[in-house]
Parts: sequence; structure tokens; C-alpha cells
Amino acid sequence: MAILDDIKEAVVDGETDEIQDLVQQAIDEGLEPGKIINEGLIGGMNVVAPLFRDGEMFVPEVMESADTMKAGIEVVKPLLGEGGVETKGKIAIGTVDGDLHDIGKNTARFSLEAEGYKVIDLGIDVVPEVFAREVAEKRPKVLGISALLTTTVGEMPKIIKALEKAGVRDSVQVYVSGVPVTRELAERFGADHYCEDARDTVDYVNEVFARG
Amino acid sequence: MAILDDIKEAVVDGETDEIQDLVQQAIDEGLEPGKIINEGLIGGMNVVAPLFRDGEMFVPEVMESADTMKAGIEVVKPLLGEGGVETKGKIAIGTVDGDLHDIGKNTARFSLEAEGYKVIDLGIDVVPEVFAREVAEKRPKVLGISALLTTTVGEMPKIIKALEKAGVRDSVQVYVSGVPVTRELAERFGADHYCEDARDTVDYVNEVFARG
Amino acid sequence: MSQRRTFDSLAINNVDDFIFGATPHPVTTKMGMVIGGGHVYPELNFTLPTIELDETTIDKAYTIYRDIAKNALKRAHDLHQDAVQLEYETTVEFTMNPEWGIKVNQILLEEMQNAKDQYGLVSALRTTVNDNREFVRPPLMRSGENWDKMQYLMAQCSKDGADFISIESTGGKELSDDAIVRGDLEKLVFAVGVLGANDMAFLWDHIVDICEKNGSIPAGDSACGFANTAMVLAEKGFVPRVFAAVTRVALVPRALVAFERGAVGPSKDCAYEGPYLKAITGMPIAMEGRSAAGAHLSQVGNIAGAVPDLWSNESIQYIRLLSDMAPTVGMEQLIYDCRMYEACKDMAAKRAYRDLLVESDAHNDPQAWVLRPDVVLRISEGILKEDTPLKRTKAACRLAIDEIRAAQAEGLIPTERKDEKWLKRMDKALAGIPDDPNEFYQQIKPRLDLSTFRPEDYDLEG
Amino acid sequence: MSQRRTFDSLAINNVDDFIFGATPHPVTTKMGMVIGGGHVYPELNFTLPTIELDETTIDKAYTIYRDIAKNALKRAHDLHQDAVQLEYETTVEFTMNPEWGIKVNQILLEEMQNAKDQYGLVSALRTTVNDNREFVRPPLMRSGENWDKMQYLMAQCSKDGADFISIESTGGKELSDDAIVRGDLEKLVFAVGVLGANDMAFLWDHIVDICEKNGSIPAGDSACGFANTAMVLAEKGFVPRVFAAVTRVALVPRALVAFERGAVGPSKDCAYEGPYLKAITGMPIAMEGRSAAGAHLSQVGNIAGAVPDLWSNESIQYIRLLSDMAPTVGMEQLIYDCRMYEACKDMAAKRAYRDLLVESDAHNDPQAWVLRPDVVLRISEGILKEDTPLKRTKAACRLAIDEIRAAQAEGLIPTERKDEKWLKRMDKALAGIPDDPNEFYQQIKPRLDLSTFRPEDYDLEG
Ligand SMILES: [Zn+2]
Ligand SMILES: [Zn+2]
Ligand SMILES: [Zn+2]
Repeated sequence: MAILDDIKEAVVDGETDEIQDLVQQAIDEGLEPGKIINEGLIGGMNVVAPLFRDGEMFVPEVMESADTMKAGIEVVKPLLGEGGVETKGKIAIGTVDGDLHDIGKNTARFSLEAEGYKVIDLGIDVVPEVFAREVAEKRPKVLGISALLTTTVGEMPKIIKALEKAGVRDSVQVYVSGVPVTRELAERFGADHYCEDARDTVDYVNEVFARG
Repeated sequence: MAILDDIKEAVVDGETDEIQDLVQQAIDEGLEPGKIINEGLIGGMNVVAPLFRDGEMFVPEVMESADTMKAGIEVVKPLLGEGGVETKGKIAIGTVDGDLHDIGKNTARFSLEAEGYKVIDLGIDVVPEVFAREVAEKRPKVLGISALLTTTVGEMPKIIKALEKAGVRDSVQVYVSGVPVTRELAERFGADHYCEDARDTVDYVNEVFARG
Repeated sequence: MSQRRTFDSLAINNVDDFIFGATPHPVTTKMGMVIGGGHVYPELNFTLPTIELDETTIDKAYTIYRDIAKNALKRAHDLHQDAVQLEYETTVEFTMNPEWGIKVNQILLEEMQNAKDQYGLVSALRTTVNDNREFVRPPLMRSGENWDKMQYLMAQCSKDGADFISIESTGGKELSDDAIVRGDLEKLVFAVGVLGANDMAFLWDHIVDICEKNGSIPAGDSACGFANTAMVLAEKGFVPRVFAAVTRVALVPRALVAFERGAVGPSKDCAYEGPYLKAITGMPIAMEGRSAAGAHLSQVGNIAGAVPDLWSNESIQYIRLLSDMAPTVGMEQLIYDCRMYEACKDMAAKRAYRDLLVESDAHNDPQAWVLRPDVVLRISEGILKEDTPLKRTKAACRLAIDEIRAAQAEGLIPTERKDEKWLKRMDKALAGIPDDPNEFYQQIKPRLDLSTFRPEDYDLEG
Repeated sequence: MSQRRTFDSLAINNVDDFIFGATPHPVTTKMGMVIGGGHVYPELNFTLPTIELDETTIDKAYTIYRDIAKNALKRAHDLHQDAVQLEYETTVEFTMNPEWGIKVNQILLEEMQNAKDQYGLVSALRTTVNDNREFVRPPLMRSGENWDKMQYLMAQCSKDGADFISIESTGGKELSDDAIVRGDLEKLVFAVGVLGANDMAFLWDHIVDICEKNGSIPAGDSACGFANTAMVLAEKGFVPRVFAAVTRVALVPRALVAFERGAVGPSKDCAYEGPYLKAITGMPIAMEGRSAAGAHLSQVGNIAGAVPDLWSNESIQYIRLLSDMAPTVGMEQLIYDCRMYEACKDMAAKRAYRDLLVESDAHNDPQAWVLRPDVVLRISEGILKEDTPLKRTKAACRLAIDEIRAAQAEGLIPTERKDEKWLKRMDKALAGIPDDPNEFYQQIKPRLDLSTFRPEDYDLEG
């Protein structure tokens, strides 16, 4: 399937300009929409993820690949029924109240999206109640809490308490990450896991979903 | 009272060879034994302690002063009734099980003795049960637990549990000290205080006894 | 009110005169330290361990700051050091609760005076107020409670006796974070050459004014939130090293604005663009390198030490290491580094030692290469040929790219597989940027998320 | 079995040849690093954070050791370093449970091989087995379970591929701790010149034998428990600096015994007596200084770097700093120091840089003074005029006192108020010590606590 390889390659190279034509060509050749997405577009991201992990791609390139994938998906989407795009699962991530740094969160987000997860981005500067409400409503399987500043790390246990109060603590696996966080702090806060960086996060999330 | 000043000076200078003659001379001059001890011998140590604290004396010199004081007290002792030597109070200190380093403990001990405290030295490599037994029997007001090795610091909470089990936890103020210990660890272990060094220890013990 | 300056020629022209510890316009502290007057002094920065700050824990925080200062100053004395600088960098809570920040500032000054009285140790204090204007979104850069608190804290710390006031200002960071993560040089130049530079002019007019009224010295800013973000991401392998190197140089014109508005140095340690500022303004600089590895891993640990007037550890938490508390250890390491500078007996020895620091790093990474004293002088000269922050920012990028390309062509620094692709990408981005800020704004506007910043706070037409 | 040597003349005679990174008898590791063959390599030591070790936590400890090695080696590669050494210093639990220690040793070797395979990084491993003979009281030095476990651990780590076996042996520490705290030079000389030296002969015969049988290199001992105890106490103001300086030199003859019995270096980092060993034996040494301040505060942070072949951080716990985990940070700092050595292009540059390191410290403290290369050569020569460890230890003290007194008389180092009193006190102690160990023993016996050590374990008549 030469066209699928071309699509994959365009995603890896972040050729946003070309992807829509390629996808259209695949549709014209009669390929199934599901196949175009899973083997072509997400297939490309499946190449990107390990390349990024091995230091062969930079974050801007990964983001361009993600953009390319998205642009391609937009062409196929009208041809799909509801829920046509298969994702590996749902994750919510956000940065704690008082913390306006989002690089860590964003990098985790794009890494996870590149791995094929649906990421609910709760944004930055999120209060505990919002974390709890979003988990209750959207039911992600994993919740990531990120902090960059030393001084905002104290928000983390509050979020976990808010989840308990909302009765959704057990419905979700919680990981924490960020410069000031340590494995020990994560344990003390009552989180399920500590993720050192975006690559670590992907490993952890893969593991959670593999557990089923 | 020239002779008391001479005794004081001999203690400060650690003149162990001369102290017994000086004390005998004071006795011959008809001075009260209690006065010789408190104003002469311990008076000397009261000069030593701040000198040490200000970096004007070295530990070997402090120890020689303590030796001199002891040698002087031996001459007066026969003239005293029971409990004649006044001490400021009773402290027990020991190094945890598995830890054979005693410099920290010894320095604390000599500093405390120089301040006029009675120190029950539990020794090195002490198991939790011995700490508890000694506290129950000897009833010190303060218990110092010392560790030098990173890996033996975990003994500290065990000792505090042993005190609880023996029902003597509330009878004693517990401080912990040593290279691997931190204020945070001290709190986590349930100690009453963390002492950074011997000088810190003296301050803390003074404060405990000042509280009454 | 404040003394405006323009810089159109280099204060240091000859690489032979570009040396650590000495600069054409030294600055004198309250206790008489002359920064840039012949010596390199340690500048120790420190921060709290992870504790939640509120009314119940603030006294503990005060005690920690007092312990840090007391013990680090004691250690300096024990090591026969006769003068040091401390930096108190307020974290967000201390700016939001300015009374807390004022109290810490006072505690440090007290301990400095104690050290002077007890053992004659001379010291100076830099108080760096956290820029918390970004703590509403979109940031309110020129009004509001946060802006008022920042100014109040600066004024009071200045009045109470801080020698220097600094800041790591954040104007433009609304766009630069994304620009860096995206490797988007066009957006980066807009963020720092238009927004950043514009905010610096506004901000430093105020800081210089506050310092003049209250008795301290306006010391300079840091591009920490910009170029160091790129550096840290490059170390993680997230963005290319050539991109981080260009970003470093791109930040020079923005930093220069503080000096145009009346700052006199020493510029901040984490402003690795410092050598450029020293070459252009002749004012003293603080730098940080290998002894700051506990805060920033980098490729410039030695070369950063080529021409500093203060040598810093960037920041270390009050945590226990095997020997002692980390700030005390930090002070010791800085002093050993400073002793090396002092041991150089004449200009020849100083140049030789400087060149060792330079040569030991320069050939390993483009980020080190752009800190070479000769490269710094060449690029600085080129920057001064332009007359506005935006044109200077473009020139800085252009010159940095050219220097990197030339060094790679000659095999003087390593060339990574994708470097040429990225250099070309940056060429292309630069080529499309007009000289006029408003024209640039109109051009880039469709690509901006206008909910993230307020154009009116940067004098831009809506 | 093992090759015995005697040292009666200096391997390095001329201060011009006494230089970092090169020595007459270099040593080659399994992957081909030549220690002392022209370069100074970093040697990173690291240790666990505070955790209680038992069957339930040991797996976590393994993971930590793997992470430390993986990340520190990765950082070395990122900084373009081509060869490094790791040191695994077993804590007591790992010697008492030798299977744990063996496993960690294997994990480190695996990660070293991975780094070689992945990015060509060459590395070597020094395994330093904790001397746990003192963990019964009085210590059983020549038999018993602890002695057996130590030997077993060494043999197995050697067999598994460790390049070097070292130890910080403790023979004589039963008396030396008290001697140091008491400032008692007579007792100290007995502890190290009789007990220590005697134990070194016994112990190193065994270690050399184990290494020969199992394929690793016997690398040398450290007086950490002796001279570094004195150094740390001097830094706290507990014992005089002149006493600590004399203690340092007093430990040289004891350390030399390991080399007489077949050790070939590199000697241990925390053996600050290293320069003496290098001058006398011509074998390579590891040293530590400013980059080890997290483990030892000292007055010799730069001068310790004058003539090393490996440059170490002593030890750092696996704790998080603002930038990264502390061992990774430690690796970076060591590499920056090593880059400076590498940047010296010829012998003239090397000597000039060495002299900067020396001069920056030498005039601040007697402990630094006795590490000056010229002082080291003079005292070493004097030591070799004597032919037994005890006579050499006495000579070492005598010569150190004379050098310190002369330097103070000339105003080359500071003189503290009580120094002359303490120097005289040491003169007096030395004058009373006989040359014959058994005569010395009989003389000092009444002052010893005979319950603290076993004379028969030191070949002494009861
Ligand atoms: Zn900064
Ligand atoms: Zn800083
Ligand atoms: Zn050691």
C-alpha cells in the first residue's frame, strides 16, 4: 500500500502542507477510512513516539507530526461514523493552582497524544475542585498532575483529597510530576505514581492500560 | 577568694597535675566543700563552655578541663554528704544499633558534662530495648539518640516505639542527631527535637531544663 | 527622571581587555565592595526546601533563611574569604505577601551585619523580586494588585538596605514558551524583540525610579524564563542545541533595554547573556556555571566563568548533604572557584586562565561557542549597528546563526544530523520579519493566540 | 604469592614532573582506560538516600543504583566525555549481606556495558568494600564471619568484572578516634604507625591475593577514618588545624604499606595523602576537592586537584536537586573540572594550571600547605630515609611539624593563637616515642583501654 507509506512518512516528517492531498488520494483509491487513520496517520505517530524517545526527534518536530496527523484526520472524519477514531484510552492532565508553567504538561500531553491516547487538557492554574469535577464528568482512566514551581507542589495532596471527597479517587490512577516532585513526595501525597518526565509518563500510562 | 580563682583557672587550662594541690589548699584554708566545687571547679567549666561555643577552645582542651574538674572533685568528695555534687540534671545518650561511631555522641556528652549535666552514656551500638530499659530505670529528663551512618538512621523510630511500648515515652524529651538526620526526619520519627551538633544539643537541653 | 542611555559602541573593544573581575564601570556596594573593580566575588543564592507557606509555617521559613545566611557567611569566613554577595530571590508567596518578603530581606541584612561585626566579613545583598504579573491570565503587565505588590516589595527592600534590586522579568513569556517548544524563531523574535523589549522599557523605568528614591542600585534583569528554558529543553534533547544557542543571543537586545533605562549592574547570574552586556555597557555581570549545576545542567559550565565579576550557584534548596546544608556547601564551592581567579597574579595569567575556561568548553556545543569572548565581541558589535530592539534582535539571531555555521564549517564545534535543517529553518524565519514592530505584529497576528496576552500592555495597536 | 616491594627512593623527584594525569606507572582498565597515562578522568561515587534496607526494600535499592549509573553515564556522554570511572562503595548492609553487594556490582557493570554499546562510552568500576571487621567489639581483624564476608564480597565482585578493589580499612581506629578527639599524638602514632600499619600488611596481602585470583586490580586504601576525621573535626573548630595537618601526613606510611604488599593504584579519592603516595610509588591516585564539598567541607578544595589522575566527588546521596538527581549533577561538575586539565595543551600550561590550584589554597591553612607538591616531595624524601612504618610515621609527623613551623615563621600560612602551644605539645609527644613497636606498646599500654582492641590481631605481645 504505497499511499499508506506516503501518509506515514508525511506524518513523521510533519508535512502538514501535503497531508490532506495524500489522505484524499488514499480515499480516492478506495481505502477504508479506518485503515487510513490507523495504519497511515496513527501509524506515522507510532513511528514518531519511539524516535522521540530515542532522541532522534525534537519536540517541535513531534508537535508538527501531531499537527499533520490532526490535519489528515480532518479529511477522513466526515467519512466515519461516531467514535470512528480509535484511541488507546482517556487521560486527563493539568497543572496545579498557582502554577502557570505548562511546558512539562504540554510535552506529556503531546507525547501521550502521539502514542494515540485521548488527552483531556485541564490547562494550567487548575484548582482542586476542577480536577475533581472533570474526573467525575469525563471519567479518564489516568489523571496527571503537574507542577513546576517548588512552592506550588503543596497543591497536590489537596487535589487528591478533593478526588476523595468527590468519591472518584478509586476510579482513576493518579500520577504526579514536575521538577519539585520526588518519588517520596508522590507517595506521601497519596498518588499512585511519580513520573519523572514525558517519556516516563508514556511508559506508565501504557502500563496502566496494559493492566486493563 | 584568690584560691577559687586559681582553681577556676586551673580547670580552664586543664592543669590536671596541679588541681589536687589547689583544691587541698582551698580545703586547708577552710573553704566549704560545696563552694569549692560550685564556684571553683564547676565555675571553671562554666567558663569553658562558652569559650568552646565561641571557638576559643578545642575539644581536647575541653576534655582536659573536664578531667581536671573530675580530679578536683575527687579530693573534695570525701568531705561531702550524699548527693553533694549538684548537677543541673540528668540526660541519657546513646548511638543506635549497628552504628559504631561515637565521636558525635562523645562530643555531645562532654559538652553536656562541661555544662554541668549528669550524662548517662548508653554507649554505641545500642538496641531499642536497652534505650527503653535505661530510660525506665534511670529516669533521665532528656534522651539523645545519635547515628552517624546513613543506613542506621532507620533505627531511630524503632527506639521511639520501644519507649512507647515500655510506657516511658512521655517521661522524657527525645532528641535525635547525626549526619544523616534532618529536622524533617526527626519529626517523622516522632522525636521532640533535632540537634544539629553538640553546641545545638547544649542549647536544647538548657531550654528543656529551663522549662522546668 | 532616570538617566537614559544609548549604547552605540562597545565599552570593551579588545578581547585582551575582556577579563573576569574587571570592567570599565564598576559598582560599589554599601559596605564598600567594588564589583568589577579587580576581584570576582561569590554570589550565593538559596531557597527554601519544599514547604507549604502560610501563616503557620512562615516563622519556620524565617528561621531557615536566617540559618542559611548565618552558616554560609560563617563558612565564607572560615575559608578566609573577605567579601561575598548574597542573593535573595523571592518566590511567588513572598511577592504576593510582601510583608513576608520584606521580613526575609531584613533577616538577611541583619545576619550580614552580624557577620561584619563578628568577623569583619563584608557582604552585599541582591534582592530579586519575583515577577508575579504573569499570575493572572492574560498577564496584567502595567497595573493591578500584583504589579503594585511587586513595586511595594522592591521599594521596601531597597529602603531597608538591599544593595541591589533585580528581577527575572517575564514580559513576552506569554508567547515565548510556546515559540521555544515549537522551535518557532519568528514568534520568539516577536515575543522578545517586541513584547519583551517593550516591557523592559516600561518596567525598568519604574525599577530605576524606585531604586533612586530608596537607596539601592538597579542591577539588571535575566532572560532566565526565555533563554534558560531553551537551554534546559536542549539538555533534555527536546529542542536542538543550535536553536538554544540562537535563542541565547536573541535575548541580548531585550536585556540591554534595562541598561538603557538606567540599570548599572551587576546583571543577574542566570543571565548567561551577561558577557554581551559587559562588552556593550562596560558594567559588571554575575554569571553561573559548573557550580550551579545543581540548578541548571548546561554545556557552558566553564566558559560561563570566563568574564564574570560575581560568580554564582544560581540557586540551591536548603537540604542536607552528607557534609552540611546545601547552601553552605554552595558557598564553599563558589569560594574555591573565586580563589582561582584571585590566584592569577597578572594580566597574562588572567588571560591564560580565562582562555583555559573558554577552550575547555567552546568546542563542545554551539551554546558554548556563542559565549567565546571573541565571538561575543563580534556579535555585540553587529548588534550595535542596529538602533531598535527589534532590529537588534533580528541582527543577534542572524549573527549567531552565521557564527555557528562558520564554526561548524571549520569543524570547530560538532555538527549534529539535523543542524543544517534547523539553521535553514531559522534563516527562513528571520528573512520574513519586517523591521517595524507594528507591521510585524499585524503580520504574525493570525498565528497568535490573542487570549494569552494584552497587546495594549505592550503599546501595540489592538 | 603477591609481589612485595620496598620503596627507598622517590618515583617522582622533580616538582616539574609532578603533574596531574600522568605518573611513571600508569594502570590500564578492562575497557582500556589508562589511569595516569596523560588524562584526568572523573570518578563518581554515590550512595543511597536514607532508606532502611531489608528483604522488602532491596529491590528498590537495586533500581536506584541502576538509575544512578544509567543517568550519570548518559550525562557524561551528553557532555562529550569519552571515559569515566564509577566507584561503588558498599555500605555495611551490602558487606553483611554480600549477595546484595554482588548484585549491585553486577548492575553497575551492566549499565557500564550498556553505555559502551549505546554510545561508546568507556568506563571502569572501583568496588570499595566496607571494612566491617569493626562491627564486633573489640574488632576481630583476622577471622570471623565479618572478615569472611568481606573477602567473599571482594572475590565475587572481582570475578564479576570490577576493575579495581579498594577499601577504607580501619585497623587501629579502635584507638585513633579517641587519640584525635583528645589531640593525643603519641596515641595516634601508636594507632596508625603500629596497629594500622600492621593491619595493612595483613589485609593487603589478602586483597592482592584475591585480586590476582579473580582478575581485578588491587588499587589502594584510604585513611578516611583517620585523617579525614581529624580534618572534619578541624573544620568544626573541634581540633586545631595544625593537628589535623600533622595527622594527614602521619597517615602516609600506613597507606604506603598497601603498595609494599602489591597494591598498584589508583589510590582512593578520600585518601588526601595521595600526592605522597604518587611521589613515592609513581602509581596513579584519585583525589577529591571542591567538587566533593557535598561530602567533606575542607580547606584543600583546589590544591587537592594539583596532581590527581582521577578526580572524584567523594560521595553524594541519590537525592533530587533543582536541576536533576545529585549523582548526575556530580558527574557534570567532575567533568567540568576534568575539562580544565584537558584544556592545558603542553607541560608549561599544565604546570601553570597546577600552580594556580596550589597557590589558590596553599597560603590559607596548614592542611593545604602540606599538600604543596614541593612540600610533598621534601617530606616524602624524609619519610623514605626511615625503614619501618613506625619510624616513618614518626618522621612524617616530625617533618610536617617542621614544615608548618617554617611556613608560619615566614608568614606563608596563618598562625592561630594556640598553634605554637599545639606544635610544642606534638614535639613533646614525638620525642618520647621509641623506634621499636613492642617497646612502644609496653610504654603506652597503661594509657590504653585494652578492652577496645585485640593486641594479638596486631602481632603484639599481650
Ligand atoms: Zn533564573
Ligand atoms: Zn539566579
Ligand atoms: Zn572516604
